Amino acid sequence: MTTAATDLRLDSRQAATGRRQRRIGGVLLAVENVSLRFGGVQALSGVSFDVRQGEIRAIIGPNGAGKSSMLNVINGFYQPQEGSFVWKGERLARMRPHLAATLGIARTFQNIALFKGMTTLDNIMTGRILKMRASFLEQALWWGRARREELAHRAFVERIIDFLEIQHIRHTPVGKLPYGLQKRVELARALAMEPELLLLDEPMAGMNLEEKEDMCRFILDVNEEFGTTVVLIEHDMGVVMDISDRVVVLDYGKLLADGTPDEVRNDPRVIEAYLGLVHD
Amino acid sequence: METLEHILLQPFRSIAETPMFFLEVLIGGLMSGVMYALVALGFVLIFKASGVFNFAQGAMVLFAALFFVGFLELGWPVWLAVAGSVVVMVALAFAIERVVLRPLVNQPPIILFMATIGITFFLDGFGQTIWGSDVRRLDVGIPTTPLIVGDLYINQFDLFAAVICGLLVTVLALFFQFTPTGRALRAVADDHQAAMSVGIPLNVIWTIVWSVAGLVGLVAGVMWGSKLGVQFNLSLIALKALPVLILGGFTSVPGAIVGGLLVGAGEKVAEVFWGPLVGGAVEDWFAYVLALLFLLVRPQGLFGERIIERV
Amino acid sequence: MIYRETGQFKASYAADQAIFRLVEDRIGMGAILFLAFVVMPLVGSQYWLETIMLPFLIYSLAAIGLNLLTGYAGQLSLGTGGFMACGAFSAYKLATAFPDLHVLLVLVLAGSITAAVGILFGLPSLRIKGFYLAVATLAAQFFLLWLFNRVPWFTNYSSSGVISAPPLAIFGDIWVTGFEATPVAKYLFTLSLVSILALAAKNMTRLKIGRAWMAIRDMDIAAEIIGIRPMTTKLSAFAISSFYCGIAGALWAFVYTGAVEALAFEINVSFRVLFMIIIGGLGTICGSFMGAAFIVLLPIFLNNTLLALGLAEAVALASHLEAMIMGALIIFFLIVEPHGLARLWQILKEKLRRWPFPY
Amino acid sequence: MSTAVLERPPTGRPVGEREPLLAVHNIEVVYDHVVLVLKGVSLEVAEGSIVALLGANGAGKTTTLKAISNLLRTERGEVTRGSIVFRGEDVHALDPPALVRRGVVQVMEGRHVFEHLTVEENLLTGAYTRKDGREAIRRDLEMVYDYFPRLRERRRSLAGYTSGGEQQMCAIGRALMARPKVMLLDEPSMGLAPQLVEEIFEIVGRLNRQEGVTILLAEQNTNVALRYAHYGYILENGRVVLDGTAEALRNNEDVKEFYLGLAGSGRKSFRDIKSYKRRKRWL
Amino acid sequence: QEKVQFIPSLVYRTGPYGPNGEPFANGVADYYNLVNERDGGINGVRIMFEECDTQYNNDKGVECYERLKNKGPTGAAIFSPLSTGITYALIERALADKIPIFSMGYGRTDAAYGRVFPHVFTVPASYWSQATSIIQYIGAQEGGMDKLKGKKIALVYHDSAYGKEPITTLQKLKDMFGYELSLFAVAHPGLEQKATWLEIGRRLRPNWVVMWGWGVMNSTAIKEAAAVGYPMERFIGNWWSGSENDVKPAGDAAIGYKSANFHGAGADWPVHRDIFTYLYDKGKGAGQRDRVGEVLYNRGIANAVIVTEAIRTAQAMYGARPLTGWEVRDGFEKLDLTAERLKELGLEGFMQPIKVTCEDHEGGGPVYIQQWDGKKWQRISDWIPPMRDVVWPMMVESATAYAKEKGIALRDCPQG
Ligand SMILES: Nc1ncnc2c1ncn2[C@@H]1O[C@H](COP(=O)(O)OP(=O)(O)OP(=O)(O)O)[C@@H](O)[C@H]1O
Ligand SMILES: Nc1ncnc2c1ncn2[C@@H]1O[C@H](COP(=O)(O)OP(=O)(O)OP(=O)(O)O)[C@@H](O)[C@H]1O
Ligand SMILES: [Mg+2]
Ligand SMILES: [Mg+2]
Repeated sequence: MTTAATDLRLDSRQAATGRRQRRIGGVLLAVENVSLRFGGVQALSGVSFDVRQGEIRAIIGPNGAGKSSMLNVINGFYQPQEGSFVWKGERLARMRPHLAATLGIARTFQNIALFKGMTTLDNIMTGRILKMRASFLEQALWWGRARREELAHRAFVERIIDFLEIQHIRHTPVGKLPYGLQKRVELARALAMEPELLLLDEPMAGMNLEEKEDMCRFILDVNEEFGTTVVLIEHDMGVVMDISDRVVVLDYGKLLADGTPDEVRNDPRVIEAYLGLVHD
Repeated sequence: METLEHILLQPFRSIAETPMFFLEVLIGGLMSGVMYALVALGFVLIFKASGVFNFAQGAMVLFAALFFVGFLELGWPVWLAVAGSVVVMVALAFAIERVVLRPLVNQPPIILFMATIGITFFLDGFGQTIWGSDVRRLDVGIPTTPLIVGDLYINQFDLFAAVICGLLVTVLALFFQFTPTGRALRAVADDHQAAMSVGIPLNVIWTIVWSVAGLVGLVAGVMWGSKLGVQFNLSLIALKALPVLILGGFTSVPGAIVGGLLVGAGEKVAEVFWGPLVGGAVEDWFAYVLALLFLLVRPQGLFGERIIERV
Repeated sequence: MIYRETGQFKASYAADQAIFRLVEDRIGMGAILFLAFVVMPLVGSQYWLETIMLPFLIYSLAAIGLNLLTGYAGQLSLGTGGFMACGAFSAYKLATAFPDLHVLLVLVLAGSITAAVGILFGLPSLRIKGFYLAVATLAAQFFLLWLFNRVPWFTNYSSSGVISAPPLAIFGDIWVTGFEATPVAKYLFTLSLVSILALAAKNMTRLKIGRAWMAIRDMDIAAEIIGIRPMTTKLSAFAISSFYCGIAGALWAFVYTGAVEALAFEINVSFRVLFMIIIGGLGTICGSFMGAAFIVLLPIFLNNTLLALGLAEAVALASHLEAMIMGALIIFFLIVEPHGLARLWQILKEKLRRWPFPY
Repeated sequence: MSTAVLERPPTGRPVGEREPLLAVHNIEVVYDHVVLVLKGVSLEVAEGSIVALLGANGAGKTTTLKAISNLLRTERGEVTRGSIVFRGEDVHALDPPALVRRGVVQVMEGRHVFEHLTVEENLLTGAYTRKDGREAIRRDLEMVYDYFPRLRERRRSLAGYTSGGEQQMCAIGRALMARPKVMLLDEPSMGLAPQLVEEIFEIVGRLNRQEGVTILLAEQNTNVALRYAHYGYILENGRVVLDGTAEALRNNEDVKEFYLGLAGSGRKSFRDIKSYKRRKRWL
Repeated sequence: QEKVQFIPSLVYRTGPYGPNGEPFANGVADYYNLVNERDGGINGVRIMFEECDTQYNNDKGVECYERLKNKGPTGAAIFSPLSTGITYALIERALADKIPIFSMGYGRTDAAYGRVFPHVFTVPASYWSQATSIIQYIGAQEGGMDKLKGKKIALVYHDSAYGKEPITTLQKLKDMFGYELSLFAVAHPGLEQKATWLEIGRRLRPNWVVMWGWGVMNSTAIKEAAAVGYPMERFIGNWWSGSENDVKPAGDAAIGYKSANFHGAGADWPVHRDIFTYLYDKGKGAGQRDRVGEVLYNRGIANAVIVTEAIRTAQAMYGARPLTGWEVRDGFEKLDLTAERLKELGLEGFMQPIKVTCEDHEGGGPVYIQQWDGKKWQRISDWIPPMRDVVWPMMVESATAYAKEKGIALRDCPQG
């Protein structure tokens, strides 16, 4: 590495941080006092935190801590026994999946949840469904709005495909793709919804370093270029500490810590419960 | 308004007026239900143990019964005929495992379901090629005269069937819950590939289950055969077993029994007391609609395994 | 390298979105249509047109209907027969109550009525899934047949419960139902209708609604989370599928047999159509045709071969053998290619594309 | 197992004329009759060693492991060329359960627990092939619970309802219950908390040392993998592009750059990576 | 070149009703073969017949029809669809193809009206006629038709086109004689009738039960009736509910059960002797020797006899050569099967004489009642002619309505 390049990177880092601080806005979503039980299992107990517009928010915690459950609560798949949400200042008692989608909350899943029988392109196009208006008849006849819409959305989706560099698998059924690519297609599908809030559940699990680096780049680009707010669950501390603005730590359903990466990293309770001795 | 009252109140009034008769219908229904359960049991076994929805169970009932009567007609003594039929059913299980299931490992359930429909065709054709399509009388000495208790008519034959069915269910339920093989069977139903990866030999497991299902089929075949005569129609009783199956839950052995009782009693009472108001023959769909309503409350049937939905 | 896409560049998304993306495919399709619309009516005997092509086409239509529901939207249904009966009986009621109604209108209305019924019986699918749903759809099958059999109003109080199609003309005196209809007229009428509906189905499946169906099929939870409403999606699948099945049933009663009783649509019909889509290939429109061809033609072919082999004396044996062979073939095809004939065809094309290289 | 193995630091390569426990000779794998995935992969696993199989997504790690455990056939894949030899026996024709009985057990990628069985029942199915009696199985169950205390807590819940990490533990525990000679581990660290990753590798290492289990490991987490493995192969696009002792690989410049992120001036921040790096390197 | 007349034979030897189709098909086959073997055909024109298995299934029936209709030198002479459903599906087609249909004791009842259905024959009796005969028998048992007033009669019927046929007639008679009629539909195939019989046997307790059943439904009904203690002597099946297949599976429970029939049971007629000598002794029989003479077997013979005699009549008009379907139709319309002719055929007393006219394709033949004694069917009544004055106007009315619906002009028939 040349020094020039290093300098450049440093510069860009400063620039990025500067921009970042300017762009992080008010609270986009606040989760208040959420409790979730499954029979005897207390998955979440009284968790509150907020997500600000434009930030990258990480959720970490040991396995089974309730991280995925938290995301499921946020997009309305699980109904918590207690708790409420504030979305852009508006209080919502209940969240439903469809409501979440219309509000602009998109997500990826821990165990890839792609539509296995469909091609990559079709999978990503499903992300646009909420934005399509054509009626049955128009679709059956491939006529009018159906045709116009399809082509317009296709153009949009192609941009995402370009962005994530998955052109070559456009027409491949996703079931046959290797794991890493599937994750990327899932991200593409979420992006196709043009979300305001993007929930990512372990987007980098099962990737090697290089691929993680790429994924990080994608996430940062999405965040910086489109201003999308990101909530991210990840077990790779390197990634979490490097790219997130604030970190929530959950432990057995309870909020253990909440703060900047540095605060969290040095919190003894977090070290004990989660980080352990991190080899770097 | 009047028709509404007619449909809603009239039957109850008539039940109240003839309580003994109602009891008779109820008992008769429960007994029929047991007979359905006998067939449903075969389905449950295979579903529980391999996740295969075995449409061929009805055909297996017919097939087993055909061989059993066939052997009897050859002049074999009963024990030999039983032994012979058992051998045939086990051989059938082997063949099905080897020819159909093994090549279809890890395929989606609907494919396996289709394959069992293929088996149905094959068995129907094969059994009748060998034994012809005549109606055959089967008499294994179960009394058919009604048992008269006080003013109640109870069918002795049905009573007998109920006992047999109860025994089978108990044995099978214990087997599934408490033996390693039972556990392995359930594991296979969940995930073929993972089961293989821990060393559960799918072939053996499947041969076992299909043999057991074949034997349950034999029992059902003998019972139904003595009731209806052994003939092609035996394979159609499978359709009567399906609502029992969903009501009880695909995966529950006791569910088959409870489902059977509910369906049997429900449809008989409905047919007798409500049937005449709408023209009769409601039995045909009543069980299905009943099952459907139950499912709306419990989508996995009464005793079925919880459907796991997670992301 | 006979069949390949190299060198065929798509200059626009529209071209890339076309149904047949390769010139070879378009030529093939053209040839098939030419054969079907021009050659067949010219050379086909009455036996071919009436007893092979008509049921084949009508079954194809029903298969497309079921495929939309089961293959695309993932809702396994065994109620096809019931829905077909619904189409047949509503068409009958419409055609007899309004004798001046045009035959196309009769069919479309019958289809729409069936669609409404389909929605009703689709409601449980919101909660019930998989084989549970399949068995639950049998409720539709049995209940509908019972209804048409039991309520004399549906058969205009015919003493036997049999309905027979009034003569209807497509234009002028070109009859398509009734005994004055010629086989060619019936055939071409059915063929055109089926072609149009198949095209419409293909369009739907590759656009928004089709994607929504497939999303629900592949992973309903994820679909819900990206904003697809399970209710509208599933019910629309039931509605459109029933629409197709309804029209198929009406054609069956009106154009093919001319007179039916409710029992003509018994459970075996449902199974048959299910066979078709599975043998043909779940989730493909052309597979529906292939499957229908297979299931309609195979028994006839088998029967004729067995007879030709001198088994004519033993009709029963021939029938039993037919059942056995049929069963064996179903299993055989499933083993060779669980994804159906359509996939087999695709693999063949794939091989052709790479030919002469093995991979 | 013999302590001899313990004392001599094992390598993937056999020392001298010693037969490797498991050897894969130049296999080719085709999916669906048309998709060629492995294009001649060879590797050897010496008894008592931990061998890591590294490589990017889609390189063919999982396929290699499945070829060995013969689970390929259920996915319409087949080995069209080459051979797989375990203890001198060609195992190509054996079915997976036969392999398990010989001691080759796979932990599949993506966990694959039996959702409708409880955690404990899951573990017990692992002992299906064992004939050494209830007592021994009980003991091993306790051992697994000692390794993974979290499983003990959740022993009565349906495995389908446990969290990702718990399922991973369950899958590994289940494989352990079969008392394997060779364990094929497919991405054991995926989705696990860092502490747990360490723990699991610790356990893997311990199994290897104490119980003498030979381990073939497909892993993305190169860092950890190379710390615990004795030998490694790097797969790219269906071919082995590099192999060597863990030591050698750790010091290889390319590996450092692309897998360990240690190029030049030590580890750099994820935030600072400005260029996309995906490319084919050795091909 | 040999002269042959092609007669297709739609049979069902398989499927849910196969057990019943089998003996019938054997009777038909044996009789045609007998005519060929013994007489060298009909006036020297050999019969070529081909079976096609419909499995009692409408689509298969249509396919069989289309496959066979053009076979032989002159096409199919006549079709016996052997299923009410198939008959309905073929009526229009056969008219277009100019082939007659002979539905003996099944099919569309009002098709007996020759002015609307020139090509359909339903001799010797239809379901409607049969229903009136059965009611007359019941009346006689009760001691006169006037005693029917207030009596309870239950009809248990197969829930299909076939089973529903007698309902209108029975209702009409109910209005005339004042009995109470209860209807019990049994869904195809009829495996489960417990509820029906509990209601009948334990609550309603009707004086008589009439059954329009088919296949497994019959034996099940008999068993269930016995299980609720309903007396067999008061249980009467129609002619499709009175074969050996219906009573044998029920065992001793069936003793005393009655049914209607329009031809003899047993193998004691000369024609059976011929069948044994010319066919079974030479190993050419279609079925098993000991099943010759079963009710359904004999019905097959009756069917074949009427067809051959119709062809014979047609040959008298057009010459002894292979005839087209429409020529056979013309002959059928002139068919006069007298007692003497029956005797010549070796069937004296086997069935009653049959005479067809242009207008009347049914003839209103009588039926008798038979009873199962555990081994054989015993004839226990005289021939009971139907109430033509009731049935015929109903048929004419119904057929005319059909003609109107379809826009068919009524054909003229010479009076007298
Ligand atoms: N069932 C299948 N049918 C067709 N192709 C497949 C199938 N399974 C895998 N492949 C293909 O084989 C190649 C290798 O896949 P494999 O799963 O072995 O990779 P991997 O190294 O394990 O990757 P990862 O790190 O993502 O798990 C991939 O390109 C994949 O698309
Ligand atoms: N649908 C459910 N039914 C029952 N229990 C559940 C359900 N979903 C989650 N749980 C339980 O809730 C707890 C939290 O699970 P969750 O999946 O949120 O963990 P996680 O933090 O995402 O862990 P991991 O990092 O392993 O993915 C676990 O103990 C799990 O077993
Ligand atoms: Mg999680
Ligand atoms: Mg892998």
